[in-house]
Amino acid sequence: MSEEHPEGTGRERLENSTTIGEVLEVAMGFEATARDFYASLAGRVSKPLRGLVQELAEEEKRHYQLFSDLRERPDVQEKISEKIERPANDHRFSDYVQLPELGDYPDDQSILQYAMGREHAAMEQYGSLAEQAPAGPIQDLFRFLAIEEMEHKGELEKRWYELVYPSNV
Amino acid sequence: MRPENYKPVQHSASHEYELYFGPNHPGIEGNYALKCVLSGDVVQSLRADGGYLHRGFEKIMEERLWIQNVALVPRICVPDPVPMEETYARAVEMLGGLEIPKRAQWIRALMLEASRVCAHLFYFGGHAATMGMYSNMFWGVTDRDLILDIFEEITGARIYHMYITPGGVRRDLPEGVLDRLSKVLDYVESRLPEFDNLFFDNAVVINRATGVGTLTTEQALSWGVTGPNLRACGLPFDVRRDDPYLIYDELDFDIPTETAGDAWARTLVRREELLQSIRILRQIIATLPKVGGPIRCALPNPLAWNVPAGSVYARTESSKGELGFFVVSKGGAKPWRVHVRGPSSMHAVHVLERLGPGSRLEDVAQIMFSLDACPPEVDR
Amino acid sequence: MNRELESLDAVFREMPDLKVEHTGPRRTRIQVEADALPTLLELLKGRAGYLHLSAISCVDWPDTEEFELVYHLWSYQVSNLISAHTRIPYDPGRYVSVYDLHAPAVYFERDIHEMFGVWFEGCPDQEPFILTEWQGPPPMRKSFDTVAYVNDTFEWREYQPEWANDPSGGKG
Amino acid sequence: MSKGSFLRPLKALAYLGRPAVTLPMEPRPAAPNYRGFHVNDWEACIGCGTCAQICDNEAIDMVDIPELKADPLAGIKPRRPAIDYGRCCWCALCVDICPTGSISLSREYVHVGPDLNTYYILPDEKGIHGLNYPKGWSKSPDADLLDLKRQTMGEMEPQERLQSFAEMVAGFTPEAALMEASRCIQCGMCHDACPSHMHAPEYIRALWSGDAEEAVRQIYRTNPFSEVCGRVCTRRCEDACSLGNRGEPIAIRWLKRFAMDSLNHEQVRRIAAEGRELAPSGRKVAIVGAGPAGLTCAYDLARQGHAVTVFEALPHAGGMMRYGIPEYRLPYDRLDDDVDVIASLGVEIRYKTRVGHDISMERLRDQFDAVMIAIGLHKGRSTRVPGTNNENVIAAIDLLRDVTLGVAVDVPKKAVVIGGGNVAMDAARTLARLQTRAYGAVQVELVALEPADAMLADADEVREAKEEGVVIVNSRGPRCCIINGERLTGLETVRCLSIFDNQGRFHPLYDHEDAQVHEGDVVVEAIGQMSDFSLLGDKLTEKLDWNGPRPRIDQDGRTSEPWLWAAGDMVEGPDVIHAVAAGHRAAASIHNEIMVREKTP
Repeated sequence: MSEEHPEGTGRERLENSTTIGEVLEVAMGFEATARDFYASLAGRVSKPLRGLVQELAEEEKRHYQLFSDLRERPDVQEKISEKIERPANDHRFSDYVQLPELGDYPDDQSILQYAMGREHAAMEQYGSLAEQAPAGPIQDLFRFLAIEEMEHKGELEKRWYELVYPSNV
Repeated sequence: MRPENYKPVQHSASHEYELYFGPNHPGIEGNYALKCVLSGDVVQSLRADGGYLHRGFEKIMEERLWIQNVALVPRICVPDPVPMEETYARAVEMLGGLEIPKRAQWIRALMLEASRVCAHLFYFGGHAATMGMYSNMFWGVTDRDLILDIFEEITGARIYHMYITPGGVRRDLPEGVLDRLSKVLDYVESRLPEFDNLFFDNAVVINRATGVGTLTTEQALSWGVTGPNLRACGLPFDVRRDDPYLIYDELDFDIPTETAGDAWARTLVRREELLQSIRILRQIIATLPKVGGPIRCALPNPLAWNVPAGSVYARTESSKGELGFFVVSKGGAKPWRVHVRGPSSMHAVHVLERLGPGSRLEDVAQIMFSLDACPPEVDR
Repeated sequence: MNRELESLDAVFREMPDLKVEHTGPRRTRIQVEADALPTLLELLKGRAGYLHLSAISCVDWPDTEEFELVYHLWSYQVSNLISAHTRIPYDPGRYVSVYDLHAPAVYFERDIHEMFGVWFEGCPDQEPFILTEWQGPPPMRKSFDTVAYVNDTFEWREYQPEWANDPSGGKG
Repeated sequence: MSKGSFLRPLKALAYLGRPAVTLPMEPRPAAPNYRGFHVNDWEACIGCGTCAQICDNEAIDMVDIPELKADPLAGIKPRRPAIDYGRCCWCALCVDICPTGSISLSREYVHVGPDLNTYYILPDEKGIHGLNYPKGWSKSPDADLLDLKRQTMGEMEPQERLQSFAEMVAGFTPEAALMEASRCIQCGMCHDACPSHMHAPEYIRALWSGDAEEAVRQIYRTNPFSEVCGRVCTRRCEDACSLGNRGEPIAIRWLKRFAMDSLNHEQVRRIAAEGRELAPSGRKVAIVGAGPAGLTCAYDLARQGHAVTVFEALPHAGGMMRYGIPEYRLPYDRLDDDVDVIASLGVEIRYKTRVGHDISMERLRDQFDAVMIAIGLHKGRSTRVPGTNNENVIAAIDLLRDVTLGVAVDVPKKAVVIGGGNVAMDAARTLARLQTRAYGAVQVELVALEPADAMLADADEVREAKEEGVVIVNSRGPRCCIINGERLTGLETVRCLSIFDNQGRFHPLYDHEDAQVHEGDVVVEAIGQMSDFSLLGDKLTEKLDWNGPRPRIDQDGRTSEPWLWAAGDMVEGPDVIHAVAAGHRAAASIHNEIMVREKTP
């Protein structure tokens, strides 16, 4: 699984990044990779699943856009501290869901699980980078990114539940 | 009949003339009239003319759910509405085999006797008024109001209580109401000497009422007279004693009688009955706190209440005589037939038409009133 | 008391076709053929002390096109109420008056004549009492539809209350 | 007798010296129980109109309030009572019968004015003049006019239930049914809440008047699965029932069952055929799936004279009603009766015919005027926590289907069920019966994410499961299956602290420190189900518009393909009565469509 994760290979680059701009750029790279991955997956899955995959690609695209916007903005530091002052809770509901092998014919549940796994891994990675980084803007940024990914994961969990449990009568 | 529709009979010249007496005569509480044929001031013949207050109760009751008629029945008789509620409820209970809880029976008896006190106070006042003596009427009506206050506390309404329902009553007694009723009874009792001064021991009144509208015992029996009017002829018949209902057989009371059978005797019987009712109420006040339990038995949903098929005749001793409800059910959600045998309709029409001839015009109102005719109930 | 009850039994023995049922405390229901009812009333009055005619009730039974007449008689001596039920057909809708036996009958018969249209032979007074200006059919008959009459005869009041413009009263 | 005195009356002259009676100008305070003008708490009022029904004088009108929201599922109508004081007699029956207790009479009793319009009021809690007078006559529990208690029904003792799959509830006795039916106030909330808008007030009233045949006739107006729905319906009607506001709702479902039980099968068949179109329309419709949606659609279309063929993959009809619902809740012969009524109208059901395998969708399209698919949700979802790929982790729906089909099931001595809904209860209670039969003892643990007071399953189901020895462990989320070598030995769960976020969306919070192991040879997952759309084939799948994992349909059940309709669980989620409703909608739409089209040769 880890080979597939673009974050794995980028860790070194992130560790060595010294400016907010650099970190954001690397993060944007991850999002772009994910976006492209979902885009190519969309072509392979059947039509009922395609919507889901396309939405995931859209979300990665939005994340990419968010980071890209942040990089351009002069008040970036403010935005970041705003976020980390009220960190969200990791509910960790999906932590026990296995990371599936996405074969040729993944089902909707697998795709979502895979996506949740990705977000989880990214969240963990940014979290541990924040631990390592000296206090300061870079550490704040890593925390910010970890929270962003955690929130995204939470969103996916809700979708997962709505997919898997709705018929629970 | 509407006055404008009244076509006087064209008489050949004679000593007789016809007088349309009422409906707005001050001596007549209500809306029916008497058509009197007079010779001089002596009544030759007399016809009761009803209809002003006809509201078609018996017909309407066939169109209403069993429970809805609870709201309708008290309106049949304005001055004494409680017996109407009681008798209708009891008829439905007899048809449906409903058990009235003990507490409800005592409360209903309390309501009935308090209503009798009200009605009799009203009666003294009204009887006096037919002689042009209004102080007594004001007193009677004022004192009656104190009991209406008690009714208001118990039932939320002063006149039409709509309180007795098949199976029991609609609300339990409010805290402390028995004490307040007790005080009102003390007061009413203390007022009786003043009524005596003005009315019962008044030589003018006695002279005026004695020998007026006299019924013999035989007439009373054969004309279907009931209630205090029958007891004023010396016959001690009372539905409460002879055909007892609720808890009347557990109560200690006398059945006052007079023998003269005239208007004065009828008033005296009622004075004594008022005291008997107060005596009954005191027993109820003493007993009710010891009678617990529900105030109504379980009823079916009133919107889907089929009363078993059958027919019953329920009777109550109202302040004016025997009240009967003949109720027929076809097993449906509404009564198939309700016949109200009103206590005063017999007196106000049948008896009065026979009693009136021979009396003087000035006594007509008094005779009518002394029979305690209740025009709304005559008209139904 | 016992003597009176025996005499009631004697009445029943004399009229074997009666259907007698004790329906409750002090209540007896008797089903009697229309032609036998006057005899029954006479025997009840003369032999068993049922002096008091409490009421005569009429019930309309359109299914069988009959009127049911119910005579409620009370005995002051034995404290019992007999309801004697009999039925007469709509057509001709006539019955005999029991006025000569029980004078109060005139009041009830007059009422039944007015409200149901039954004619009582021998009743001295069947003038209208309440419906002196009524042209319609006897209104207590089941075939007379009160609601339809009201709808045909009267206007319904239309209200234009202020709240009709804004029923929510700002609460919505 | 006293002759009286001429002088004593003069004593009354003393009154001249007494102070006159004076009364204040303002109204005297009314008694605490007074029956004055109405007040009505709009928050509590549900607009049921029972006050207007009981009103002696037709003094109460229900006025539509456009600003209020209708909530049929909660039993709330957007209307409130208006009182005509030209007619009101202050009997207060409206107060005593009000199902919610919202309406009362106040202690305010004076209203004077020349404008008659002011005598017609729409009362709120502030009263006729907005003066907030205290309440007078209001609801009193000892004189309620509504019977808030439901009739009881016989049911088997738990030990007896466990011995077999026999139906456990006895059904109402005629007396109990009559009493229960008599409780109904005919407000119609049930009708509005029912997905199929069953005429419950009408059939309840018919039962009350002793006319079971009329009741069945009313039932068949909207539901050909009344034997089924009389037993296992999710009964939105009872949730909406006005009597539920302060008491127990009418047992509408059991009354339906009573009506159906009262008639013999022939009578039901006759009633179902009443009013049917006898002349064939010449149109043919194919329906895929003999479940409630498909067969309801078939029923309606057959009644309209169309030739209907139903294709069913399994050996019997009923779909999830047969293969998902255990027989102790729904005896299959009753389901057979419902199916037989439908078949008796000329509906042909081809069993063991798997569309997509034995016959293609394209063939159906070409051979019929219209095609409707209602294939249900027959594949179980998995939590996919580690270990769920073990062969002893099974889906509840597979277990239930195997039991119905009579496939030999390896009965585990100890089982763990994941899920808190009715399917989980079905699985747990089925296992309990199998265990009783095989080992004489029940060892089933059921872990639910929800706390005990928020279980998804019916309270009755939960109670009955507990009575049968199922141990229900609430607020537990699965962490992993415990595999010892190859062997499954149990399930590990953690405490679930909360399930939903503050927007009401699913977002459970776990306490990882609070772990627990539930021993079991088998873990049954009963969380959710999905459809198997492989029957559509690649081309049709690609052609159809989709709404997430389900084919997109319009409000009548029509897909983006003009010849194809879809209905039932596969598009709406699992529920028999919703499926019935969807079947009706699809049938109406199909009928309208094919009648204007040329016949397919």
